[in-house]
Amino acid sequence: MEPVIPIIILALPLTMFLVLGLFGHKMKHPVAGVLGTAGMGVTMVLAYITAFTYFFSGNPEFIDADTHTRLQAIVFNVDWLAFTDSLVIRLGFLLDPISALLLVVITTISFMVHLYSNGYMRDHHGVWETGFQRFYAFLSLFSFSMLGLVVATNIFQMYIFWELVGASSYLLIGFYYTKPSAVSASKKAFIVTRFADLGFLLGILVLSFYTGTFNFTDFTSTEVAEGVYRVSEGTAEGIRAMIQNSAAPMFMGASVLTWALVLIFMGGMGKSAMMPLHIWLPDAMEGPTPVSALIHAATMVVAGVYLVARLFPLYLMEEASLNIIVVVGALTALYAAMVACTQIDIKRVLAFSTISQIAFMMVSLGVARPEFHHGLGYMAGMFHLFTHAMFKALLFLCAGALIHAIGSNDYTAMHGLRKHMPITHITFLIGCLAIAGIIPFAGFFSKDEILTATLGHSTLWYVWMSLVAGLTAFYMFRLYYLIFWWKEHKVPAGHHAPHDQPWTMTLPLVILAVVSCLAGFVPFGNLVTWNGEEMFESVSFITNLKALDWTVASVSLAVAVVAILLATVMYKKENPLPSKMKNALPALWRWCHHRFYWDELYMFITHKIIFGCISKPIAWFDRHIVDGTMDGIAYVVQRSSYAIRTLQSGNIQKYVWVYLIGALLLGAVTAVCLM
Amino acid sequence: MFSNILIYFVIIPLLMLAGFALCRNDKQIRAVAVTGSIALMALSAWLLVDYLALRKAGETAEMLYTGSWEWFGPLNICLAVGVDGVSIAMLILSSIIVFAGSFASWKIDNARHFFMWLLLLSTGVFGFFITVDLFTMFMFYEVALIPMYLLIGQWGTGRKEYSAMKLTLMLMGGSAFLMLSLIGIYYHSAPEGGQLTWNILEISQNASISKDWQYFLFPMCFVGFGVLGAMFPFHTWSPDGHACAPTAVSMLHAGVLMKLGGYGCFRVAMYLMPEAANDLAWIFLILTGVSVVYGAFSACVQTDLKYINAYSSVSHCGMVLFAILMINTTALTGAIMQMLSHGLMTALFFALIGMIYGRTHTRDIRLMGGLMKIMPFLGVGYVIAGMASLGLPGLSGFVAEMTIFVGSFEHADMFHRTFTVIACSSIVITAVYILRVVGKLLFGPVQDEHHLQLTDATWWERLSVITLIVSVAAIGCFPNFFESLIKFTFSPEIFRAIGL
Amino acid sequence: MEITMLYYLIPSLIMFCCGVYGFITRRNMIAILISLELMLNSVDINFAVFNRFLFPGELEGMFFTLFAIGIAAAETALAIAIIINVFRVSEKIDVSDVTKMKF
Amino acid sequence: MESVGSIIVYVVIALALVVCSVLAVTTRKILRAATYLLFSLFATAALYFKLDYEFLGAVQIAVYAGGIVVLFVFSILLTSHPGDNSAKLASKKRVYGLAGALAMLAVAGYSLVSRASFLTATATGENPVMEEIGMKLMGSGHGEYLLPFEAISVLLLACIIGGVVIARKR
Repeated sequence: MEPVIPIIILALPLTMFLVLGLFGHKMKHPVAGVLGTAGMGVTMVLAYITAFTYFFSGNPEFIDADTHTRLQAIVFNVDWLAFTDSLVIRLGFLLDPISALLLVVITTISFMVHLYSNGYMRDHHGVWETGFQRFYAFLSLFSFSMLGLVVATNIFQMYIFWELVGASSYLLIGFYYTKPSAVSASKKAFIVTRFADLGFLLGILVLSFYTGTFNFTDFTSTEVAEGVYRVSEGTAEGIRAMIQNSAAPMFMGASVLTWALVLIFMGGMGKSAMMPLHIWLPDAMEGPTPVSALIHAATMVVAGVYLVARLFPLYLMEEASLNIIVVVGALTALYAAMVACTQIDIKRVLAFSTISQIAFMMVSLGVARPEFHHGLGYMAGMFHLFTHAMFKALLFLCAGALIHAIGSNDYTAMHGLRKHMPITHITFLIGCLAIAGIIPFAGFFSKDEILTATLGHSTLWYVWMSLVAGLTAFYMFRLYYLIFWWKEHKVPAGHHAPHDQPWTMTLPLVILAVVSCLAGFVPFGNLVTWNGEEMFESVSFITNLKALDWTVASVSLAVAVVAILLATVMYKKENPLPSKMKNALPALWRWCHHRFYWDELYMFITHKIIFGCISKPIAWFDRHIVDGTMDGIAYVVQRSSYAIRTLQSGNIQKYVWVYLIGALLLGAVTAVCLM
Repeated sequence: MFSNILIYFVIIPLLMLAGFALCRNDKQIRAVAVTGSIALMALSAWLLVDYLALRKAGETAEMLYTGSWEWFGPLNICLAVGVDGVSIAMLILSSIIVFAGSFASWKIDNARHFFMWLLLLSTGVFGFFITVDLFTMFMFYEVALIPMYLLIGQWGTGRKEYSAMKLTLMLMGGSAFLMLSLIGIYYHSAPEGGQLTWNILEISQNASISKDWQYFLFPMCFVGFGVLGAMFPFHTWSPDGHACAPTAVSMLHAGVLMKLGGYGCFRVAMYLMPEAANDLAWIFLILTGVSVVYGAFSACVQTDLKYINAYSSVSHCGMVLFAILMINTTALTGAIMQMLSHGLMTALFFALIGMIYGRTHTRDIRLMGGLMKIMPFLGVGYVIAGMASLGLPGLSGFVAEMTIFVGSFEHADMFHRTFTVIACSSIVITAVYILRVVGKLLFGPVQDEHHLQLTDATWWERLSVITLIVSVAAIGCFPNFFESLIKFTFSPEIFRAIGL
Repeated sequence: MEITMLYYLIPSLIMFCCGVYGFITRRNMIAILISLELMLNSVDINFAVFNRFLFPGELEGMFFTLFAIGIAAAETALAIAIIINVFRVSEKIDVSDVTKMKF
Repeated sequence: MESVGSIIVYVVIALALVVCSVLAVTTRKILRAATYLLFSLFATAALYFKLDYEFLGAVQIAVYAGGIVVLFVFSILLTSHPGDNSAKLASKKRVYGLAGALAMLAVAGYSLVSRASFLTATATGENPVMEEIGMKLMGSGHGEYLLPFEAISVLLLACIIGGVVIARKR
């Protein structure tokens, strides 16, 4: 493939960032908005072209026609920084099923958000938000970084863009920088993910030290032609053997490869908000809602999943690391779902739902084994990533529309909006159905595949995850009813009745709703698998339906329907049931409502321990002990010179005395010696 | 003598000094300062181009543009010059910072004397980087140190006399150690009966310092330079000194002068006494490893902008020495990159702090807030400097730190690993204190209503800041160019003695 | 009896010791100066004596004495000027009182 | 063998020298101290004459006795009231001073006397001719003293100016 289009895909958002960042403040608001949106639109089209070429052109670069295996193609790869001859950071463009998939996801959502923001970032009177141009610049920066991340050809390139998405997320969360809560949220997000990145970095260092390379293709694939690679378990086994034959293959009872993989996964945990590094994501909702939709629901937060998927053949080599992923994912999924049931702020409900859904993907990757249906879990995880991106972005954008109309994040200020905002109502409902896993919406298929894969691995986790799926349906419909039903909407005196938003905001909702309805039918098994091999002989519109494991599907459908019914009973009309529930289980409710006190724990660790017990004492030590020693030396010198200077009294007669005595002694000594 | 391009790095500042003496008003002084610093920039740029061309043409000598002119025969002291990639990198850094510093002190009081001392300081700095004669090097080193006392004592703020005294005395204490070790090196510079020399290249060629003497001289030399490189526990001059120094002096001091320490550690201590360096590195690795984290933690709770930055310098300069002590090509390259990167970004920080302080008349972050709204240019500059400091890709800090980490990781034993991990963990702590100060200073609501009247940067301040930002970004975006410039220097000879 | 060198040197030595005694014990600055002159003078004698007895053909000792006398004159003049100045300021010429310029 | 006259002259001069010196530092009246100094300077001059250094003796009388002592007397008159006795010395201080001086006398005297045998040379040579002194003062060759001469003259000039500056009324 010619590298022109890929280069433009990366360069265009970067150019937009530079142009809007440097000259944006001189532009008129609509110009900046249109420019940013158009730039992203072009990028989206180019990304579609690239992805379609990859999946459907049948080009031998991209697919091995004989074995029906999709290949990895390095479109270009430029040396950026050479540490040693073999350890070289390159900036390149790796095209394979998952990167092509992510290209589509990112550009689509990003374009929707760009479009949507034209409406969102001004108030009801059409007055533009301050920093509107800056907002678009940051969005472009984020898009650039995220695209760079997914097409990375080596792990260090990924780390570079990993950091860049972190920074752009920081800038966007803190977009309303005069608001202290936004500032502290952005700070928290950056520092928590930074801490995770430390693990990622160490993982990279360990891995690269033992293998002498950063390239993904060297870890997981074999070269079949120049620049074209094929995923192979053999290469990963070679890596494992290389580490086992090295001087120190074990460290503290686990193999070095496990350490490296777990450390790298730690980076993923940070970005993907897995417990216990999840605390930044709910706070990140302080950012503008389109940002939450783009970064904190659809794209950046799945980077961790993407990272694990990217190194999946290596993870396969170490059972322990996959088990860790499953455990972390399953715990996080349940935790986040429970917390989501009790939140008041609608964005926070969605944030916890995001955490829970990403945990689904993690579990799915963790349970994937090549022996079971060609690594069904891997495919399911990626599938869920795709569908989730669509319906979660939809939900967030709906939430944005609601917040924009009401001016508050709390559902207590909403209630009964279904008549006032019909489009938002319908699209939100579609989103809820999709995430709850109701056939035929997108979430049903992907979640069902995940549950099938989990069942194939272990029954315990299957039951666990089904429970979480039920909870998901419950809290989503709780939210839905509390926003759109519960009781009649009361318009505060002096306010307009809330209404649907301008087309720039409703159009993305409709598009995403349509996609959420249809995305489930995409024959993913033929597009994205762990080793590129196609799952099905032939595909049609109902391939996914035919491939369903109907036992699992019917169970999960039943669970979802029961959960939705429960939510309907409890929340459709104003009734005392919810508060009764709350009073029946006060401790559970309190813990969930306070998110199991994780934030308090972190506050304690950072403020009391890091600041109070480390930084302050160190600063004191520095001022008083280290510097005190220096000042003390100076003081001693000064005091002793004061003491000595009395000898130099200026009294000439004393001097003569001393001189005389000296001379006499000298004379006496001479005399004695001569005698 | 005057046919050697390197000499002009000393001559131009001296000419500028003469020029200042002749100037009649501030306008002319600024004109001289700008002309001179542009000339220095042009010279270093030209040197870079020419150097690369020579290397491309197949020059393999360790140092290029060598020349030697004796000025004190009985002790064989020469003005010996010569540069390699490392020195050129340092020369470029110095000229950029002198340029930016001139603009940053556009409206200083008593400009004539200020600039004269500043340029005397720069003469010392440039002289230090071009010479390969230990004694001349030491002389230039002292020339660079002394003006600092007057510059801080005269144009400083706060407890300036105390700080100036402390800074000068501590650095002088360091140079006492240094002088001792340099003389020691001189008397072992040649095999029995040979002509003694101060010339670094000849000394390294002779390799005649016995191991016992190396054990004695290396720690002294390393500590001597380490004091200037803010090595724990000899760093306390840095917070006080920087806090009281005027803007351009802080820039030059943190940006360039502290690099003299790192450069000296590399060029003299490691280069001439590699065996001792290899054996004794662990002692200093502990100290520098500690200072990386220690400086970062200290910075977390400071409330004075300059103290924060000074402690961050302790952390970052600790990283330089830490990497030097790793003794392998990658880590050494990283060390030099870190010197470049830290020089530029800390100069940027100090420039911005000076500009903010010039407006708000306070450096206490508790008394400021929401400045981004009031002075967006300075705010954005500060954020960029902060991002460079915490190692955002695309800016210089990332490149340098990653090179250091990868290089340090090449040592597989437990000791090195432990300290590498400790050093790595500083990236988190750095993020903590940088974001803390950015959040308090620039974001949030405006703390003091008087600040609402303040203005954004003037054109000369903008120029100064933009120069530095562009340099930081250039290193961050095209690291391979700089790394290859530096890397060639670490020819196998350095590692010959220690069998690496 | 021969009058040898010793006979000249002994009185000169006594004179010198008187000077030392005076210098140490007196508190009046002028008295100290007088003691100083005594010491100087005794040294002058020694120069002349050594010249005459040991190197009769040369004139070095004599010239040294000559110049010493000149310098003594200069020194005295200056010292007295200072003493008078001190007196003007403090009305005293006691050495133990003049401590203002210490340190 | 010296003539008796010569011995008598010597004894007188030596006695005068010693006695006047002792008195100069022991008297409590400062003006008397100056007078005793004058006499001891005269005795010194006489010693120079005895050694056949006539020019030196003349200079001694003219500069020391004539110039310096007059300066002393002037300054004494300026700075003290007639009839003032200087305070009686603390006996401790006097004893210490005496001990020091005597110790010195003992050490130096012992070393002189114990080596008396080396110091047996007798006075020879002639009174230098005035012309020779003049030539030597003005010459610049070996054993000639133009440079010190000029230096002294500059020194004296500096002294004059210094004296004036220091003592002048403000």
